[in-house]
Amino acid sequence: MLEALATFDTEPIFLTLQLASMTLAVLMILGLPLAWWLANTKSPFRGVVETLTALPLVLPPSVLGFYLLVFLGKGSLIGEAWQSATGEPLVFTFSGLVIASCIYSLPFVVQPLQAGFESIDKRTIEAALSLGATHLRTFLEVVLPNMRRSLIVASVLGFAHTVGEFGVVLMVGGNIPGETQVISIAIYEHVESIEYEAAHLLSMVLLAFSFVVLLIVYGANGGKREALIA
Amino acid sequence: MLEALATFDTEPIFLTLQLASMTLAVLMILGLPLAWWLANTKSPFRGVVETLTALPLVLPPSVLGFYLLVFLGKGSLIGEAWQSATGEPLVFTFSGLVIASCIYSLPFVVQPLQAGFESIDKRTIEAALSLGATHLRTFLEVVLPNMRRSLIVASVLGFAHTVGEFGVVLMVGGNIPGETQVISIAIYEHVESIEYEAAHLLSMVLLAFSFVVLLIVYGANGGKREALIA
Amino acid sequence: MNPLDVDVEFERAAFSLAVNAQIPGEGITVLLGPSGSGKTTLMRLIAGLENPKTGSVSLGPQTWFDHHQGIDIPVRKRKVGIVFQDYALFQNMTVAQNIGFGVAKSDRERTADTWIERLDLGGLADRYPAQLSGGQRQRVALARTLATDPDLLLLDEPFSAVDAHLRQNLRAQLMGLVAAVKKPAILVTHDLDEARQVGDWIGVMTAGRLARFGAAHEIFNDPGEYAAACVLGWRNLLPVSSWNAGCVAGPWGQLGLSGVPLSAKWLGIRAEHIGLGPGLVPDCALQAKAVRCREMGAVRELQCRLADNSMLYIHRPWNTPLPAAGETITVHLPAQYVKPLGEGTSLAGTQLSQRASTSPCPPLSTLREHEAHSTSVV
Amino acid sequence: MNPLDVDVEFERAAFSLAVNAQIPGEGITVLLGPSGSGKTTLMRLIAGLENPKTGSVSLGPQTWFDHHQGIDIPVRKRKVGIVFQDYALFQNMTVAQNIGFGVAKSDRERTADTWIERLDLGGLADRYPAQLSGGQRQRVALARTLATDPDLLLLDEPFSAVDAHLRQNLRAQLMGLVAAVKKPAILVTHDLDEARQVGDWIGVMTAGRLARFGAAHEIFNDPGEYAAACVLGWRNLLPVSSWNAGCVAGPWGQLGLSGVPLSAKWLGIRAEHIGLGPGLVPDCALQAKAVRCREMGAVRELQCRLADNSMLYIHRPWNTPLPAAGETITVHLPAQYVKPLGEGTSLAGTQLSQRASTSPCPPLSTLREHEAHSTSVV
Repeated sequence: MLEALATFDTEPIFLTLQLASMTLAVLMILGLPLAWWLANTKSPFRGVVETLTALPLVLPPSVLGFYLLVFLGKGSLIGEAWQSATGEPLVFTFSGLVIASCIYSLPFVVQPLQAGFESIDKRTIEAALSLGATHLRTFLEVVLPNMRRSLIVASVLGFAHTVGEFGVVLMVGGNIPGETQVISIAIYEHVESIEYEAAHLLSMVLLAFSFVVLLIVYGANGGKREALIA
Repeated sequence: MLEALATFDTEPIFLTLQLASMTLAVLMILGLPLAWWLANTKSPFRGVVETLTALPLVLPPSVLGFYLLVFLGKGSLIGEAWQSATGEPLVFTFSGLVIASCIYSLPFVVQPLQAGFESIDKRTIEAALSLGATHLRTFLEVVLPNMRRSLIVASVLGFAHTVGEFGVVLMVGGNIPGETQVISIAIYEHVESIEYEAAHLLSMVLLAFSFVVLLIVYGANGGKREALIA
Repeated sequence: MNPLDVDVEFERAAFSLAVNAQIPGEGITVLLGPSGSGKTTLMRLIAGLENPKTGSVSLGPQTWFDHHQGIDIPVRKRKVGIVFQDYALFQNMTVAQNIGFGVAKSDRERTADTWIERLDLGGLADRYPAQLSGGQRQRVALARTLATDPDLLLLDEPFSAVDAHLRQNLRAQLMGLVAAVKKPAILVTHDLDEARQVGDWIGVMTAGRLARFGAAHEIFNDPGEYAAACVLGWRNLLPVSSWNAGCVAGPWGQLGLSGVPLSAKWLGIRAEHIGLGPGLVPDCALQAKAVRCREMGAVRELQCRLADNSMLYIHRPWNTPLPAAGETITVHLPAQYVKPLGEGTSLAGTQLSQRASTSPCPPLSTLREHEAHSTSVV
Repeated sequence: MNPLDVDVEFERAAFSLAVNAQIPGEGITVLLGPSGSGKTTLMRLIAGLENPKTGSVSLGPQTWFDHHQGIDIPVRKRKVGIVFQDYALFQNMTVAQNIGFGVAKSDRERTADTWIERLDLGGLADRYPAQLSGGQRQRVALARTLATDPDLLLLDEPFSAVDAHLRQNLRAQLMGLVAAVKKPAILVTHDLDEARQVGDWIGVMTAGRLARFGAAHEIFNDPGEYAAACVLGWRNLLPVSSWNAGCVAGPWGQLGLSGVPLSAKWLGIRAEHIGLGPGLVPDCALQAKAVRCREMGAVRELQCRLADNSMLYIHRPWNTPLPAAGETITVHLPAQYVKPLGEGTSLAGTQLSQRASTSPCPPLSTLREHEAHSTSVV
């Protein structure tokens, strides 16, 4: 164990944190308006959009990974456009990982936010509007502060789910140290190479992290514990 | 594509369905009393048990897989006991896969059931008891029929999550055709071997399956769509 | 003092509403009706929280909604103040922040202070809604609304979440405030006592229709139609089946009344207006059998049965002796208190009088013959 | 006809309850009190849905709970019938299945049919609760409970979810049913009118305490203590600050009453018991100023101010002329209707009389001197 500690490679940890942070940032920017729309629309497309948003929840990572390879890989429209614009491909790169993670973790951010928006008493919004507030002010001062719990749950689950991601990363990102080798891949690599002590060390880090995540989520619930899945 | 269809190997599909069915059966037997206890207990251990139950939700599959290898593998207490009792090891076998799947999918069954139990109006239970019904009769005739939606969501998510499982299976089960090679592993194998058409075919099967799953879940919601998470 | 003109039609799922009324520009208008009658929907249509299918809403010279002209001012520009049934306070803000929410930033602190004082909320400025009692929340909701100086105040069952013995004081406070700000207020309730206590004007809603609207004393004394009478707590409602030459009859017997319109389907009389006497007056009296007596505080209720076994309720002051159960009594229904009631149409304003003829009413059998005739006339 | 003996203490979080009462074995006992006073908790303790900290509960010879003997019969063996506030119907069962749930399988169908008929639910047997109106649900809940033939009926605000104009009929139906099954019933409510209409016995709950218990007419005429008087709707409550030689005084003036106990903190009188007259009777009258008059249907309320600006409410029949606002009037408080009230202790049963002495009461200044003395005597 001590030996493993000496040669401990911190690169996968930093890479993972970087990936999870960027993914969460993108998902929050996309997720807030999407969740708001889902919570309030009466559009007939709502059902379809909701199903698409929930799809990564039940779709196996290898299927998702495969389709991402097909649609982002060499020869694909998006992949080629990206390569000619940036000079590097989308698959087996960090940028590709971010896109894959965003799709993979989408429901874990959008669904808590949607539940949060839906839990806001419509009358408080009506009250704010009737007191002359604009829609923006109502959103910022009345809606968001009253769904703090949902914001925390969405952030923590979105981040944690990206950190724990394995199948999609393995297929779309591969296992390139410093570029796409995140913690979960590193653990797999260590186990395959029978480097059990290094695997142990990294696993401990992730296990501790997962515990903290759950503590935060249940803490945000304010004593009133609720199921995360329903 | 047609070529792939001709050589299409249906074994992974049947193996997956077998695994998911067995896992769901085990999880329902364990999950119903556990969820009931979580929904009704005032025990101080409730928080700890709830956190442990939720852990697979945020724990990366590779960490889970690694610890399962450690605790079920050769040289471990459980692994050795199992081997001396049945004559075969727990890792890289179907039995090991079932245990791994049960742990991995636990929160997807327990949490909807717990939410279902918690949504039952306590007064209807009190009413049934005051009318002279036993606890068993109250549970069977009043509690279960009024949480049909939760039962459906728990079954469908538990089944689908096992079908989609990849990382844990790869680490604990390996890739043995007819024994541990489930669909998601087969897809990965096909992609790695650049057999894109076979991968495509299997992915289509799983994609269609996932769609149907979501339709059932949203259908069970009876028009009142709700987020699955949070 | 601008009156509110409302002329709206609204439909949703199995519910439809059509109301046309001019609500006076001063005093408290109470919308009274059973749950599901559309009171709250009408309030939301006025506020702009629901969209009418067609029609118009205007407060004096300001047009808020007009289907034909395509005008639809959003709620935040209508200058209506709404107090919701469950108050809808902002849980994340203190009492002072709630009250100041609708006020311009520069005035916020001063205005909040003023209203905190006016509604006896001193010392609670820094509390959060969750830390307040029901009555305090109610006052914060009222202060938050009044602080924006609205042109029209809408109150949706504002006292329903407050304990009964607190309501009296809160109602009196509300009346004082509305009188002080000199703006019209519409209050929605299903509580008859509340309507009686605070209403200057009463609108009776039934099944999406404004069955009756007018000054409070007028409405309480003359419901005009059957459904309104039920809502207004009239319990003595006698069905009319036939009439002739100043005599009205039903299964309960007959009364010598003239002036009953042909479209009258029921006769109503308030419990306190029925007289009790020993002798049988032939024209405006019925024979009944006393069943039981009930103490109701300031009044005492005598329940008796008419000829067709239907009940008649009579109220007398608490210290008046009443006949014993089983006794046969004569109940007098004075013509000026008997009100004809239509079904779906209001007969308000009809004055009945005791018929002039001194000959007794023809026997019921004779009346029945006329029934077909009078029905065909209708 | 077994009486229910309750002697329980209960604690949870910030709430504690201690009640000791014998509830008669026949008729309807109403538990009246504001929300949070412990009415529902007491009912749940009796049913066995909550566990008392200590004490005992027994119905006649059956002991349901006894802390010292370690007896705790579970709710399903207590033979209590509970009607919950929101009815708690089984949503997955039809009306007939709901009603038959508590009946032995062999009798189920027949019993359900009987109760469907008795509660006018004919034609609804195959409907689900979601397809019923509020009043129908209420009747199903009642039928489901009565079908098990309970020894004791517990009703938790059974009419609160029903429209006001339906309540009258449902209450009358309930009274008829309870009388027919000849079993005791306990009804929890915060509605004074309901207590008056259905209560044979009244228990007044305040802050976890049974402040007063007895026959309905007795309780309504003599609340005994201040908190109970508030719950019972007594609005004229005069604080007592000093007394001497048959004279009782407060900031509002003084009255010549003898028999006032030393522990009396308040004097109460019902609005309809106050007399109005022109001349000043020195001993049992006060001077007041008429403020406003309010129509309340069968009665008319005169609001007037006493010397200390506190309000006095007087009820008169609807057709009695009342003094105009601003007029100075004399209000008579007849000794037999003035009730001394304790604080935390009940003074029920005290009869006051007009003091015998013909000399007028001493001036207030003299009385004040005696205050210290009489307090020290207490």
